[in-house]
Parts: sequence; C-alpha cells; structure tokens
Amino acid sequence: MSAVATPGAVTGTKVMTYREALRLALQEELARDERVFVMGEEVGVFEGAYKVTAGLLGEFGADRVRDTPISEEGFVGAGVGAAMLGERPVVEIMTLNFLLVAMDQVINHAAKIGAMFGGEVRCPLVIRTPNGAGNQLTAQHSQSFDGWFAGTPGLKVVAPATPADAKGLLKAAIRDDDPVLVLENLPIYKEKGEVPLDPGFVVPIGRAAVAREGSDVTLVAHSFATVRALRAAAELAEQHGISAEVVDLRSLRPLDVETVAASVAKTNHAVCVEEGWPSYGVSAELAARIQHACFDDLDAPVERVGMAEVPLPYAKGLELAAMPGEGRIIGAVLRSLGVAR
Amino acid sequence: MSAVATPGAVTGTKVMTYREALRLALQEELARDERVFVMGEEVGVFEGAYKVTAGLLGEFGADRVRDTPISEEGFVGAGVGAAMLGERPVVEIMTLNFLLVAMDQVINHAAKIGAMFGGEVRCPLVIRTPNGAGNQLTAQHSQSFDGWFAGTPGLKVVAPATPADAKGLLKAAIRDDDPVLVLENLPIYKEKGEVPLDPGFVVPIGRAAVAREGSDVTLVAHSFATVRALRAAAELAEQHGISAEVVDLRSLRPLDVETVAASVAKTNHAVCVEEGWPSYGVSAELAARIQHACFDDLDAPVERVGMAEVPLPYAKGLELAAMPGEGRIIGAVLRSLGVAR
Amino acid sequence: MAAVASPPALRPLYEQMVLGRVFETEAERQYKAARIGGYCHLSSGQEATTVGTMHALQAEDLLVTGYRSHGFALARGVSPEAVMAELFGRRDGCAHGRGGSMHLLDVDRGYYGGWGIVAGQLPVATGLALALVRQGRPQAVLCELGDGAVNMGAWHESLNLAALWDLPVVFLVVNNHYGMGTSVERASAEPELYKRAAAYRMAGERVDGDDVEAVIEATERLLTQARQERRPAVLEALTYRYRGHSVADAGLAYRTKDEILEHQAHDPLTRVRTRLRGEGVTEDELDAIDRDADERVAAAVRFALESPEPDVAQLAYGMHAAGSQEQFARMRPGSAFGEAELTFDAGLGA
Amino acid sequence: MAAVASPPALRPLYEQMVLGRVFETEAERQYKAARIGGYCHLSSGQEATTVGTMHALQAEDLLVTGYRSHGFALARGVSPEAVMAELFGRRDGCAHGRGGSMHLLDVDRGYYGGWGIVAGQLPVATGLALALVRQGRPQAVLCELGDGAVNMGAWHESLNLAALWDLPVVFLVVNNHYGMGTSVERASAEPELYKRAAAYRMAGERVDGDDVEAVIEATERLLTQARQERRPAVLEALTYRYRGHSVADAGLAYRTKDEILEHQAHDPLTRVRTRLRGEGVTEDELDAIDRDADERVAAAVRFALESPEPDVAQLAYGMHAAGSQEQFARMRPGSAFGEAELTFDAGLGA
Ligand SMILES: Cc1ncc(C[n+]2csc(CCOP(=O)(O)OP(=O)(O)O)c2C)c(N)n1
Ligand SMILES: Cc1ncc(C[n+]2csc(CCOP(=O)(O)OP(=O)(O)O)c2C)c(N)n1
Ligand SMILES: [Mg+2]
Ligand SMILES: [Mg+2]
Repeated sequence: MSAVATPGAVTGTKVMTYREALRLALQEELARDERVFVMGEEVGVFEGAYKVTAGLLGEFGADRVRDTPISEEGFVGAGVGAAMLGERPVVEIMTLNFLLVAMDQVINHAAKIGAMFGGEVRCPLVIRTPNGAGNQLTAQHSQSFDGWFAGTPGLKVVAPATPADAKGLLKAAIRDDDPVLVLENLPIYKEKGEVPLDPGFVVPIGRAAVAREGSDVTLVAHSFATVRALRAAAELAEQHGISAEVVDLRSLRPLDVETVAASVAKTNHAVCVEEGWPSYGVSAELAARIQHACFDDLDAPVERVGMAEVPLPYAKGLELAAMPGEGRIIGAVLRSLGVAR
Repeated sequence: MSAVATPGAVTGTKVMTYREALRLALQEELARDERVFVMGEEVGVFEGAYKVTAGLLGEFGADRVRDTPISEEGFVGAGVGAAMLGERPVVEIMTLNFLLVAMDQVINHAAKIGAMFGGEVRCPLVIRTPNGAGNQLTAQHSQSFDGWFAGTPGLKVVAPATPADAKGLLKAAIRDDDPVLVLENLPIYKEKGEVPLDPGFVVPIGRAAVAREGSDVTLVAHSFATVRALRAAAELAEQHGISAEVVDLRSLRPLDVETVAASVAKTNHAVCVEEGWPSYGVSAELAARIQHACFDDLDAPVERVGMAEVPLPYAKGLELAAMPGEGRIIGAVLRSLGVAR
Repeated sequence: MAAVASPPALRPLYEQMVLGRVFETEAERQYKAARIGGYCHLSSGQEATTVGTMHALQAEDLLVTGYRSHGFALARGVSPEAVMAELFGRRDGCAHGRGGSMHLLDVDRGYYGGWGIVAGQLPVATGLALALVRQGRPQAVLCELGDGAVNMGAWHESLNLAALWDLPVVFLVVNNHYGMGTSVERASAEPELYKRAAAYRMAGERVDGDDVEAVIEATERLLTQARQERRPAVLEALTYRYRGHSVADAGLAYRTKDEILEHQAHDPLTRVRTRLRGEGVTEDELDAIDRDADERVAAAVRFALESPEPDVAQLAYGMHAAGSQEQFARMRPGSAFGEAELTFDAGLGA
Repeated sequence: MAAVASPPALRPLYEQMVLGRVFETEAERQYKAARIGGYCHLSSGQEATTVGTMHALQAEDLLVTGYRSHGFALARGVSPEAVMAELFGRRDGCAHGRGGSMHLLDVDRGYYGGWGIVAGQLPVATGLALALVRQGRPQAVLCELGDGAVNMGAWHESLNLAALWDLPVVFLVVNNHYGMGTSVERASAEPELYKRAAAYRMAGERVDGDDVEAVIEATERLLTQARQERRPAVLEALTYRYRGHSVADAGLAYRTKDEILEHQAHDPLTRVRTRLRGEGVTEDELDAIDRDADERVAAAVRFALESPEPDVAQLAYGMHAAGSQEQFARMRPGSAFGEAELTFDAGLGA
C-alpha cells in the first residue's frame, strides 16, 4: 500500500470538504470491489445522519448500502462475521458515543480473531464513526474514546485531519486485511481541502505527517485537534513570533513515534493536543513516548491540552470553556517555552 | 472519610486472604446499611464464581444478595437506577472482560448523572470486578481496561493491592456518594495479609501509599502489579544492591500524583508497572504526569513495563512470555539506572 | 388524579395538549433564532400520548423518558419556565443548563430524566422499579421509549429482568412510525411491537395514541396492575410525529407530505376540541385556552431570557458529591490541563 | 450426508457419541494432570445434541459455537489429535495453541469458532449468514448457544436482524438446564426458550436433545428451510450436563446428586446402544466401538504430547495480516516494553 499513483491513473486534485472526500472514497471502493458494502443506521434512505453516504444508495442499491435497525451490537457483529467470510464491510456508527453498546464486538471479537485463532482466519472490517464535541450535544453525545481503541492490540486506528487524508486513509482501511477503526469528527466534516482524484490514491497506515514546519516547539495532534493546532501555530507566528511545527499523527495505532521524535529532537519542546479528556488519553501516550525517545532533547516538560475533565455540559458558554481551544494551546506553548503572556 | 478507628471500635487485625477481606467488607456493609445490596451472576446460590460472596446469601437472603441472569447491561443499569433512588447497589461483574457489554451503562449513564442533571440526583453505585491474566484464560478473558474507566470524568476508580486496602477501599466505595469501580484481580485473590477488624476502618479514596521505602528508583504500580513490583524490589535489593521504593497507587481516579512525584523527586528514577497493555494504558498517564511534575528531578526517562501487546495466547509458555514478570521489571530498573545486567 | 372508574375531565387535558403543541412550536422558533442549540426533538402530534400517560401517572409514581421529552416534562407538571430555561442553557433550567433538551428532569416530581442513548433508559427504569420494591413503596415506574428502541439489546435485558423479578414498571413504546428515517417495518421483524412482551410472559397491548381517553384508560389499568400486583407491562401507543426527527431534519426524505397531512387530518388536539364542543364548550372558550397557552409559553421565554447563564467557574458543578474535592486534591500537581480549577461542590452561585 | 427422508444409520452416530464421551473423560483427566489449563467446559451427557446436529449439517454449511465445543468440533470432523493438541496448547492444535479449549476452529470444515463471551457469537453468526447471501451461496449457518445466552441483548439483536433480513441461520439453543449454577427458571422470564423466536416472527421449536434421531430430523428440517427459503429458526434442544460447569466446578452446589442420576438413567449413549442391540448388533461389536474410541483418544493424547510447544518468538503470530509489520515499524522507537520484538507474519516455525 502506498501513496504512489497507479499506472494510467486519473491525476489532478479537487477542492472538497472532508465529508465529500469520505464519500468519494466509499464510492470508489464500492465501485472497485464487489466485496465492499456499507452498513449502518440511516446510511441509505436518510442518506446518512451527517450525509457522508448521500447518493450511495441510489448508485449501488440496498444490498451494498444497507440500512440497519438501531442495534449497534448486532450489526457491528454482523460486520465481523461477514468480514471473516471475506466480505469487506464498512460499518458506520452514527457517532462514537454509540459504539459503547458494541464494545464487546469490537474489543472481544474483531480485535481477537487474528491472534486467537492462530492466524487461521482474518477480519477485514472497517468501522467509521465521528467523535468530538462542540455542538452543545451534551454529556452523552460529545465524547472521544480514541485511546481505548488505539490501546487494543489487534486493532488499527486512523484519525485523518484533512480531506485528502480522509480519502486516502479510509481507502487504505478498506483495503487492509485487519479490522480498522476510522475516527472521524463532527466539526471537521465541513473543513475543505485539495483531494487527489486518482482512485489509486491511498495513504499508508502508520505514517504521521508534518502538517506545518517550525523550529521552536512541536504541536502533536490528530483529527480535529490538528486543525486547532494549525490555527494556534498561525497565531503563534503572528502574535508571538514563535515558530511551531505541527505533527499530524494520522494513525493512532500503529503510532508513528519516529516522526514525532524527530520533530521534538529539533524543537526541544512538545505540546500534545487532543479533543478528548487528557487523563489516560492519547496525549498521555504521546507524552510518555516523547519523554522516553527525546529525554535528552527536551528543554521543558511535555505539555498536554485537551477537554476539561467533565461530562460535557449543554450551555454554550460552559461547553466553550471546556473545549481545548486555540487560547489554551497557545497558553501551553508559552508555558513550555517559559514565555510570560 | 478516614482511616481513623471509630470510637469504641473493634481493634486488632487478622491475617486473611484478599478474597476474605473483600467478603468481610461486604458482610460489614450489608450489616451496617439496609440500602446496601449485592447483585450479579452467581453471587448467591453458586457463592460467587470466585467465591468472594460465599456465605452472604445464607446470612442476608436473596433480596440482599441477588442472583441475576447473564445480562450485564441490564443489571448494571438496574444498579444505576436503584442507586439514583438512594439504594447502595454493589454489582459484581464476574470478570472485567464482561463489563464490555455494559460499557454504555457505566460510561454514558452512571458517570454522567451527577453533572448532566445539574447536581439534582446522584448515583452511589459500586461495581466490583477482577481484571488480569495468568491462568491461560486466553484472549477474551485476560484483559485489564483500567485506564478506560480512570479516564472517565464522573467515575472514581480504586484498585487495591493488599487485603487491608481491599477491605478499606471497598468499604469506602460503598459509602461514597458517587459511582466507584473497584478493580480486583484474579491472581491476587489468594494473597494474604493483616486486615483491621474494626468495622469503622475505611481507606480514603485518592491516596496512594508507599508500600516499600527505597532511595535508588521508584516503582509505581497498582493492584497485582504492586505485588510484582514488591517482589522485584526484594530481588533488586538482594541480587543487585539496588534500593527500590514502591508506590502503590490504590486509586486511579483520583490519581495521587503528589505521592508519586514526591518519591521520584527523591529517587530521580521511575519505572511504571501495570498488568495491562502499556500503550495508551495506565503507565502512559503515569509517565506523562511524572515527566511533567519531576522534569528537573529525573536522571533517566520514565520506563514502562506491562503486558506484551498481543491478545493473550492460551499456551502456557506464550502467556508467561507476555506477562509483565519480575524479570522484565528488573530489566527496566537496570535500564533506568544505566546498569548493565 | 382520576380514579380508574370516572371518566377524566376533557378540558384540563385539552389545556395540557395545547400547551405542549404551542411550546414545541415556540421551541422550534427559538432554535432557529439560535437561542437553543444541540439536538432538539419535538413531539408535535404526539400530545394525546404524552398528556394521557402523564394524567394516569400518580404523584408518587416515577417517570423516565428518552430525549423527546418536552411534552412529558410539561404534562408531568414541570413549569414551562424551567423547561424553556433549560433549552436556553440557563441557570434556572430544570438541570441548571447542564442537560439541555435531551436531559430534562425533576426529581421532586419523580421524573428521573431525560436520556439520550436509545434504550439506555430501560435498564435505569428497571433499577428504579427494583428500588421501589426494596423500599416497600407501592408506586410504579413509567418508562418511555420509541419504536426504534425495541431492537436494542437493552430492551430485551430490561424486560426479562422486570418480568423475572416482578417489578412495577410499564414500558411505554411511543410508536410514531419512524426511528429517524427508518419505518417500523424496516427495523423490527415483529412490527406489532407490543407482541414482543410475550417473550417475557408479560402483558402487552396497543392503544390509539391519538385518543387521549383511550391512552388514559390503558395506562391507568396497566399502572394499577404494576402497583398492586407487581406486574410489568408493555403499552404501545400508535401516534405520529409531525416535524422532523429533530429540528435539523426536514422530515421528508423518508415519507411523503401526503402521509403527514393524512395524519394531521385526525389531529389529536382537534379530536378533543370537537369532543369539548359536543359537551357545549364554546369556540370562544376554546380559543381562550389557546391564547392562554400562548401567553404561558411567551412568559416562559421571557423568564428563560432573564435567567443568568451558568457561571463558567461552575463548569464541574454536580459531577461529584460534596466531599470529593478533598479526594481529588492530590491529582492536581503535574496536571497540565486546568483540572486544578474544577470545583464540584461549590454552590451554583447567586 | 443423509437426505431428509431416509433414516440415518445409527452405528456411525453411536461411534461419534462414544468418541465425544471418551474424549471429555480424558480431557478432564489431563486437566487434573495439569496438561490442560484455563477454562475447560465438558459436554458429557449432551452427545445426542452435538452429534445429531453435526450429522444434519452439510459439508458446505457453516458452524459457530460457544466455548463448550469439544464435542461439536469432533462431530464436525476435526481430528481428536488437532483438538487435544489445542487443549495442550501445542503447535499442531487447530488454533496452533493460541485458542485453547474455548476457541477451537477449523475453517476448512466451515467451523468459525469457538467463542467465549456468552452470546457474543450470535452477531458473528448472523454476519456469516449475511455473507453467504451476498455471495449467493446456498448454505446455512448453525449457531450454537446455551440456555443462559438467551437473556443477553446480543440474542435479541441477532435474531431481529436474521429475521428482518431473511438470513439462513439456525440458532441452536443447547438447554442443559443451567447457566453455571442458575437454572433456566431463575434466569429466563420465558423458560420455554424456543417460544422467544415468535418475537421475531421466526419459527421456533423444541426437541428432545437426548434423542439423536429426533435431533437430526429437526435440525435437517430447519436447515433445509434456512437454505431453500432463507428462513432463520430457533431450535431448542433439551439435554443435560453431567459434569460441572467447567472442570473447576464440582457441579453440586446448585443441583442434587439424585437429579444428575435421574438424567443419567436415560443416558443418550445407552439409548442408542439399546436401539442397536434391537437392530441385532452384538454387545461385543458395541464394546469394540467403545474400545476403538478409547484407542483414538489415547492416540490423540500421544500426538498432543509430541507436538511442539509454540515458539515464544511467535508470540504475536496471526495478530495482524502480512504486510502489517511495515505499518508498525515506526511505533518502535521509544517503546519501552519489548513491542519491538513482536512479529506478526513470520511462519509458525518448523
Ligand atoms: C444507541 C444509539 N444509537 C443511535 C442513536 C442515534 N439516534 C438518536 S434518536 C434515534 C432514533 C430513535 O427512534 P425512536 O426510538 O423511534 O424514537 P423517536 O425519535 O421516534 O421518538 C437514533 C438512531 C442513539 N442516540 N443511541
Ligand atoms: C457476557 C458474559 N458474561 C459472563 C460470562 C461468564 N460465563 C461463562 S459461561 C457462563 C454460563 C453460560 O451458561 P449457558 O449459556 O447455559 O451455557 P452452558 O455453559 O450451560 O453450556 C457464564 C456466566 C461470559 N463468558 N460472558
Ligand atoms: Mg419513533
Ligand atoms: Mg446451560
């Protein structure tokens, strides 16, 4: 699997939203491989709760784009079983919060199959679902459990931050022979960017990207936190003359520690940003890896920025106060660099 | 809540197993408070899959010691509802692996109640369950998801390592007005120790303990990993003349960072040990906290020791190779101290 | 509360139903004016079921609902002020602005929320019923859920426990024909949902959820059985949702305008209005009721606008019980993400 | 495979049943000799159900079971050597020593495991049936579960999906009266478990699980419906577990010795033996069958003992597909816990 275009491939790019890039990836893979089918609540007639699958039912029919009852445990498990027989199910979970009712199928079934059965059978299942907060959806609908899955041997987890990576990583996930969780995000769906039109374009799993070059501090993030980090980096440059490098993880398992470590070795400062709660979260693993790989390079402790550690409240003002906004990222950078605000 | 004995209380201690200490705590609390009741699979007639509740059905009857069908989501949720009406349910989950089917009730319900309903209602629920591996129980039955719960705002998580703490923390959990997960462990049930007989004895939530004093390196652990750490510390003293301090976390949320940091400030070296998978695990949070709190004190990167990152295989030899045994802990200490083996 | 025998007075029921309808219309307007955010699920068209079931529920009984709950809260007696203020995310809301539209509650009225995970409220309601039994209280729990929720595992486990343990709980399935865009026939292998009660040897029946008197009769009968004989039951109320799934959904991708109009042709409010006319109530009196509802809702909006926003310093309010602050004291050093500032048990402020 | 019409020959069935019984007896002995570890669930007493259903299952059909599966694996044709070697945790086990007693499988025989979470295999089996339909294959899936599994949410969701989507799957409920120490009556509000199929408009029936011919007849009929008409079904087989829940359980805390003896009085093996005597088979011939089973199992033990232990360097074997190694290459630096040594796709070694 690589980002190299296939011979005689379509070239050029098009500016589209993250949502459209995901749709394009699904459309291309549905057209490419009979074994691929999409399954989930409201993916067909309703065209997706967040419209990612809009138009696919009309193009591919109800067998390839299958509406399900509200039964996450049942249809995630059905995806597991279908994958064991060689199908390529792409299961949509309306939001990550609802995957909690299907945890047993993901963790105790999909993730176990390869090793537990001695390599005799595989489970090429894709689960795609958005995480995140920001729309006053309140405590039960505003969560990010990214690290739980990234910490589960047997799973692969990707979390694209750009439309191009959304297309390339979803396609890579569908073509992968192992279960892959594709973490999307609600606010990121409307973000725009250049997307390669080549149907052969895939982004390899397990490779981070330097989203912005810099020399003073490294911001490490994934998914929507990368968007926040880039905004903070721009402001740091303008307002504070600080040059921040932004490493976009893209994959959480496998985690590309090499790229992160190389950046911190250069900047000597690291701030890890995530949408979720930091305690026992993704930023904990990042800080642990960075302090280990870059012990002699670090001029200051690794800082972490994430969601305030409360169930997300409804009131707009409270929710805003809880979010890992650019202001808090910049504050952490200044703390790391020992600069008074 | 404190460890101070109540006036006119029973004094003295008795040597008993961790299992017996848990049973004593349940017995005392069932006798003390009518609102307390035990519920779970096989807790009554069968006397507990691991015999923790042996004898309680006979003493307190089927209403206080309630056998359930195999329906974790149902009866964990029933515990949530009963707690909202002022009962003090103590729900046993046969092993932590099975809590996966009830995640939604724990994370999206129990943990949310206090904040989401604006403090109008509380959920004094206790869930107790053993984690861990070591008995060839294989991939679906050998897991530790400790960090998932410890990373969830709204929950409290304790993980005692000694019979005395098992009694004191389970009692503290039952008396606490918030949902508390009591993490037990399969191999630890048979461990013996002195246990205070005073029914007023409780161990405060959120306080770590220095289980062994030392000066060269700090081993940070919880639950059965603390037992391993203490064994490793003894061997380090005998075989290598290395003085290891062992900090037993006892609570994972709230996490007593102060006690950990104070120890590392003294030893300048830290090795975090856990039974679970280290990536995105408890040791990640510990390393992240330590590097932040003790940046100037550390003479070497924080090391981590945990389960090999594979679904646990059945074969004894493979399982042993995967476990965070004393040998691997000692190896990490020597690495941290820069001592060749 | 009306005894099982005597027929309920229609006028107060009509007042409740109109209030519900007017409230939802105003909520949608306020949502579009960006004073309400998040998910906002309206129950316009379902008033006979909401008002009828709440009429049958006694003061000491308990109530649990899903997220489509404005109507239930109002009919249970929560003031339009407290509900509207909650939708506005204000301090005087019934959840002090923390819960919003999906998480209304009023413990004093035995209303234990307002839950957002489909079928997640069923195990909770089962536990409330278990607590009633343990406490020797003679009441029952009414647990509302939608037609889409009957395909979740939580439904099965909860009904089995309730039946096995003889718990006083009535599961009210509000069948408004769709779970988002999925019709009952596309979701449930047994589209006559009440029949699923038989899998637990539980009583199950179906009622015209647009006939408020029929709803009251059936609910009272099943609640009485639950209270007196500790027999749980399923009551399926057939009704229809006029608006989209939530305010964000136009509600036409999966059904026709005609279908909606056909249902509106026998609107539950109109049906009661006609009955009242028959009983000699004049158009003027009925219009007065409508105007009164308009005024009550307008007053609720004024109240909500004046209620203060929650204090950001109270971000973690209610998360943990009093005394927890001390337990968390040692988690702070080394924290790099402001957790240190969180306080759980301070008051809500002036 | 016998066609639906002609009665099955009893002798090969008896041979299979005896093999299953002898294997379990030996497995218990080996467990106590510490050559087998973990959880070990025996199916002694349930042979008519295991052998009968496997007789009805065609070569191209698929099989999924729970963890009490030695008998199913053997009756499906997995060699006693491969099963015993798996219990011993050896490289020649059907899961190469990775799965143990609970996770047997044999993909070549359409046996997709061997699962340990109660009811967790039901959604998986439903998905296998969905794949059969998508691939236009005319076969069906047989999914085994226990009486305790029918109270899990996964049962409900799986049966609803299977019925809603017309999937070719037969859910075989092996009702051995207990889930660990809990009798069916204490666990299920509808103790006639097959009746729960009605909640999905699905066919459900009960069969004497100790009568191998009755089991074959019912299983063949339901599997044929599943294959030809894509109609899923529930088959409840009433049988009894002689030993404890697992080898660790004496099995007497929740039932009496008399109850066990009473069931052993009409032992499924004895019943077939008597029938064969009636057909003129001599005691000597029958004893020869028993001796032959003893020898096959003894040979399996010898084979297992000689099979090599898995190579510790292959700790992560099978976890990830070929090619994954490269994806994980950059996760290693900074890793402090030996993950670097894990290899997924190297061979199993000699
Ligand atoms: C477990 C879970 N899955 C999905 C959702 C998203 N969701 C919210 S409401 C809804 C439809 C529910 O329909 P129904 O039960 O009929 O209730 P109604 O909205 O018609 O009142 C869905 C799928 C959820 N909240 N929880
Ligand atoms: C979700 C879950 N909860 C609990 C367990 C522990 N457990 C293993 S087997 C078993 C009893 C199952 O009984 P039954 O379904 O009747 O099958 P049988 O053992 O009788 O064959 C239990 C409770 C489990 N494996 N999975
Ligand atoms: Mg509905
Ligand atoms: Mg059983």
